[in-house]
Amino acid sequence: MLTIDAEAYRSPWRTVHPAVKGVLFGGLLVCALALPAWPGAALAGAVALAFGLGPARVPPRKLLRTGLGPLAFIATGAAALLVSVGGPDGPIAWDPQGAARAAELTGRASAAVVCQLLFAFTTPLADLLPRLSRAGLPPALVEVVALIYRMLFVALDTARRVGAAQAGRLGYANRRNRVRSLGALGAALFVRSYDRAARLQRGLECRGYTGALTVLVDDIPLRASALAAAAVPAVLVAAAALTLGAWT
Amino acid sequence: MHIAEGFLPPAQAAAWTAAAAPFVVHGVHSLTRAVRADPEAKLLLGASGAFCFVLSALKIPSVTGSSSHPTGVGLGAVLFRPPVMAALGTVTLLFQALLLAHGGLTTLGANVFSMAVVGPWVGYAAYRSVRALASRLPEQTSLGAGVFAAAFAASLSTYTVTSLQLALAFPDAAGGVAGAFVKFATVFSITQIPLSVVEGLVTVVIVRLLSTV
Amino acid sequence: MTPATATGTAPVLAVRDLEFGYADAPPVFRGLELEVPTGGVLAVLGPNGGGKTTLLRLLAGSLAPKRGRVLVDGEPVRPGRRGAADLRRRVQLVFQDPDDQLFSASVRQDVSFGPVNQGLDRREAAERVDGALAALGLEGLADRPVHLLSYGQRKRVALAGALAMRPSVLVLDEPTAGLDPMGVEAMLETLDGLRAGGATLVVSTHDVDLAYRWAERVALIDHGLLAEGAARRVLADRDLLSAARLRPAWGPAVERTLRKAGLLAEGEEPPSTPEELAALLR
Amino acid sequence: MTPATATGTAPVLAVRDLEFGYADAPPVFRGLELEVPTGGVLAVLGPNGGGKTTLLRLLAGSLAPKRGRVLVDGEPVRPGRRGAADLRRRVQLVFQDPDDQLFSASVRQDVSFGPVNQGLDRREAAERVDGALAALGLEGLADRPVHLLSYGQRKRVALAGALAMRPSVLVLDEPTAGLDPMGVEAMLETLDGLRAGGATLVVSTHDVDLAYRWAERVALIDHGLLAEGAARRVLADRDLLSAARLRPAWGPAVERTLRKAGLLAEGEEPPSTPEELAALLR
Repeated sequence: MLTIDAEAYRSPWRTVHPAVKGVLFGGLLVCALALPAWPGAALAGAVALAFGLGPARVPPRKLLRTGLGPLAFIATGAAALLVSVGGPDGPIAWDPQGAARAAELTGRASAAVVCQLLFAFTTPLADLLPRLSRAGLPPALVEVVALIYRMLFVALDTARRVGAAQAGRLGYANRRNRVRSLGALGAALFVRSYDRAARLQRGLECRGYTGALTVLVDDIPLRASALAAAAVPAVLVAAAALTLGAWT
Repeated sequence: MHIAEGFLPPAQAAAWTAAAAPFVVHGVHSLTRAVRADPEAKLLLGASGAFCFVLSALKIPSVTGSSSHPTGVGLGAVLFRPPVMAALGTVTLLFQALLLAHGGLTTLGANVFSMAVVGPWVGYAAYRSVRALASRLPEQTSLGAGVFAAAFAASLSTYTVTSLQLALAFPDAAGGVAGAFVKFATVFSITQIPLSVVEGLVTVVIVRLLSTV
Repeated sequence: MTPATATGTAPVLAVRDLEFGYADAPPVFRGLELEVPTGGVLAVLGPNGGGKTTLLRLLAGSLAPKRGRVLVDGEPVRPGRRGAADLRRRVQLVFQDPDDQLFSASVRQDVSFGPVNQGLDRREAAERVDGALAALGLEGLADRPVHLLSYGQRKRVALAGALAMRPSVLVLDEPTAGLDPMGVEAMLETLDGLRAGGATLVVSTHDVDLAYRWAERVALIDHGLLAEGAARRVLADRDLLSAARLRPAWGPAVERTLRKAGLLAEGEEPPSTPEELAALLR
Repeated sequence: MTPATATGTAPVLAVRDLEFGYADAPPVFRGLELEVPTGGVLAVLGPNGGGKTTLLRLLAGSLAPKRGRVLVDGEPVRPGRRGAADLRRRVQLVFQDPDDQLFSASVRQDVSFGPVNQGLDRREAAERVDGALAALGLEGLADRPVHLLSYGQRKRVALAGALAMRPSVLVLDEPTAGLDPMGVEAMLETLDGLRAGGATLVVSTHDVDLAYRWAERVALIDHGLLAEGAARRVLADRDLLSAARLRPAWGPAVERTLRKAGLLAEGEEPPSTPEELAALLR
């Protein structure tokens, strides 16, 4: 199972309208990107974490584990700013401003990643996707996206089991075997995905499918006051960062 | 190689989104047209999208251990054609951002441009040209060469575009955009070039098996 | 077999002179005649590859016969798309693998597909969904994602989706396959609840013991109908079972043993499970 | 449980103080001790979700224990990749769904997957493949594409793929699930052939009747080991079965009936199938 997905369904904030969570974490994300990195991004990240680990009860270890991938990218990318190439000091030299730029970039991007992760950790896609058609996307596209979401778990399950069976017959024992096994896994997955589509077509026809996959989407009340309240943290962070910035 | 959330300045993130938009809109258009013509297409597209996502989540073995990698861009371009890949690739990248924290939402446009637009088109072009050049060779050899070229070129062009995107965002103090491009391309080449080769080989195995079924 | 017995009500579902075959293969059915009486359970038994699933799909309009007709409530289904759609609405087929029928990530949304697709308004559709979920004891799972459910739970959700269509007949392909003993019992209890509510169920299985103790009628299928009748009678006939490539059930042999040993009084019901046999001995 | 019984040979496979759990869930096993005696069939019974498949995967090196050890022929498996590869070579797991194991174009190619991965040369690999195909009566299907085979045939091919690895122990997850009665018999006959050849089989099932009549030993599993011992003894204990969320088998109840009625002579084997019961009555 996918950690973020499983946690999102368990989240105590699941019942909150996705738009409210979008405004809260999206607002803080904008703060992290648009305000001066210090103290703006730091404040935005800290406030997002306070909401995420506090009332939204996102498990900190899982948050950290899923954040490691993007953080590794950020670290590698920022490291490239430490040096300068082709300058007067030789082909590769320390960039005197590099450390400051790298630190700024790391802080900004890390805060942004935290905001994105917390939105994902509290918002199950099953609640989010059907609402996309109300946001103006073509219904056929929204239905395909929802189908992909459902079918990817079936396909992931297949991939895991086929992979385990291959490993049992030493399919991943060395690099040569691995290339062959991964290729066989990809091919099996493709064939099975198409078989899956044909079977689902047959199954849905029996349920009256003629082309549209319309379903009842539960109404989660969206109150303007809740939306406004969700914007408050971002506004406060912006105000605080700008005032602090003016003092220093 | 997914650009993480918040890594690009807002103006550049917006610019890349604008650059990717026409391709994605065109892809969505051809997708909705296909669905309208045939209700079965909806389920096939669902399965194809799921396949793309799972393929991209497979861990490709490499010298530096497993790494997140846009696996399947070239294969997808050959199997589904670039316009459809623009749409399916965008959905895949959205799910990767939300379900795996690979790539971000504000950087979605930039990642779509490299992995769902440039990668598929370059891969598809490589496939067509190699197939044309190798048309005299036996079918299996020509197919293998074409598919390897597609996967390798798609993977490599994706990585090149990403490095360029980063260079434009963070030009080098002395070397400018060109210098920064050299820096980023070097830093990520350690993982990306061997991965592209392995991905090419894996893709050849996949297509060989599929062509015998 | 007569078109409709003069004594009872018309069968809710019937096939007349049905022929069907897959491309490049000899016909699976030729001149098939079968009646599904209203109410109760008809178990369809036979070996794999003998045509059980094909028959179920023909009954539910998921395959079109090459010749012959399907009748619902005594009226023949019109040929063509309209007729097939009509048949599908009245006869709901639940596939063996729930992943063949579940397309939505949310349980409630998935179950709502049929009612919404039928054009019911929001309120009515929601009522149907709640009713189907309640009938299957799924209220607590309504907001769980389908991909985090167990196999048995997904089987129930697929059944709920069919039930929400309020069909005249529910056709279930191997509803107990892949379930563990407690899961089988729970599924049977659920289906018993539907039967008690007057539902007509057609169920395929190759578990002879299960059919013996649970179905009113059985049809033995192996490239055609070998026998049809009361479960207790047909399944006690070992020659018929062996013709259908099935193995005998415990039930009839145990009953004979008990009668021979004088352990079962005249007119007393024979035990149909090991538990009942143990209770009888106590 | 003693590490190795002084009287017999060392168990071919054993786990000691094993702990395992999936992420985000309480441990499935904690301090698990189990021995698989050399030769014969050990049936692993329990409800779905109780850990049967998990245990099988731990035994076959497909999952790594959090704590504790797996021993093959009395020697502990080294931790890490090398140890796991070693364990996999000696203990082969056959999955419930054959499609999880079959991914090549032809039967022969698929069965050769393991031997080729082991680095055997062409001739030796071909020998292994032919041997495995012959042992399962699949010679005639060697060049057929896998996806054109029936479910039962695919199950056999998956078994052949494991057999071609020449393991010390074959671990089979639900080898009879999804098969019809004749298919079950054919599979049991095949496995009996392997058993007669000295193979050690570990088989999961939730068919208590099957385990009662076919396995020498059983282990009842439900989030830990509930009982382990001779099949006839453990499966006659209805309290144990109910603790493992299983239902009683016909066998023991029938045996009691026969003894009570005096229809079974002292020392005579009780019938283990309905056919045997019917023959006894004649």
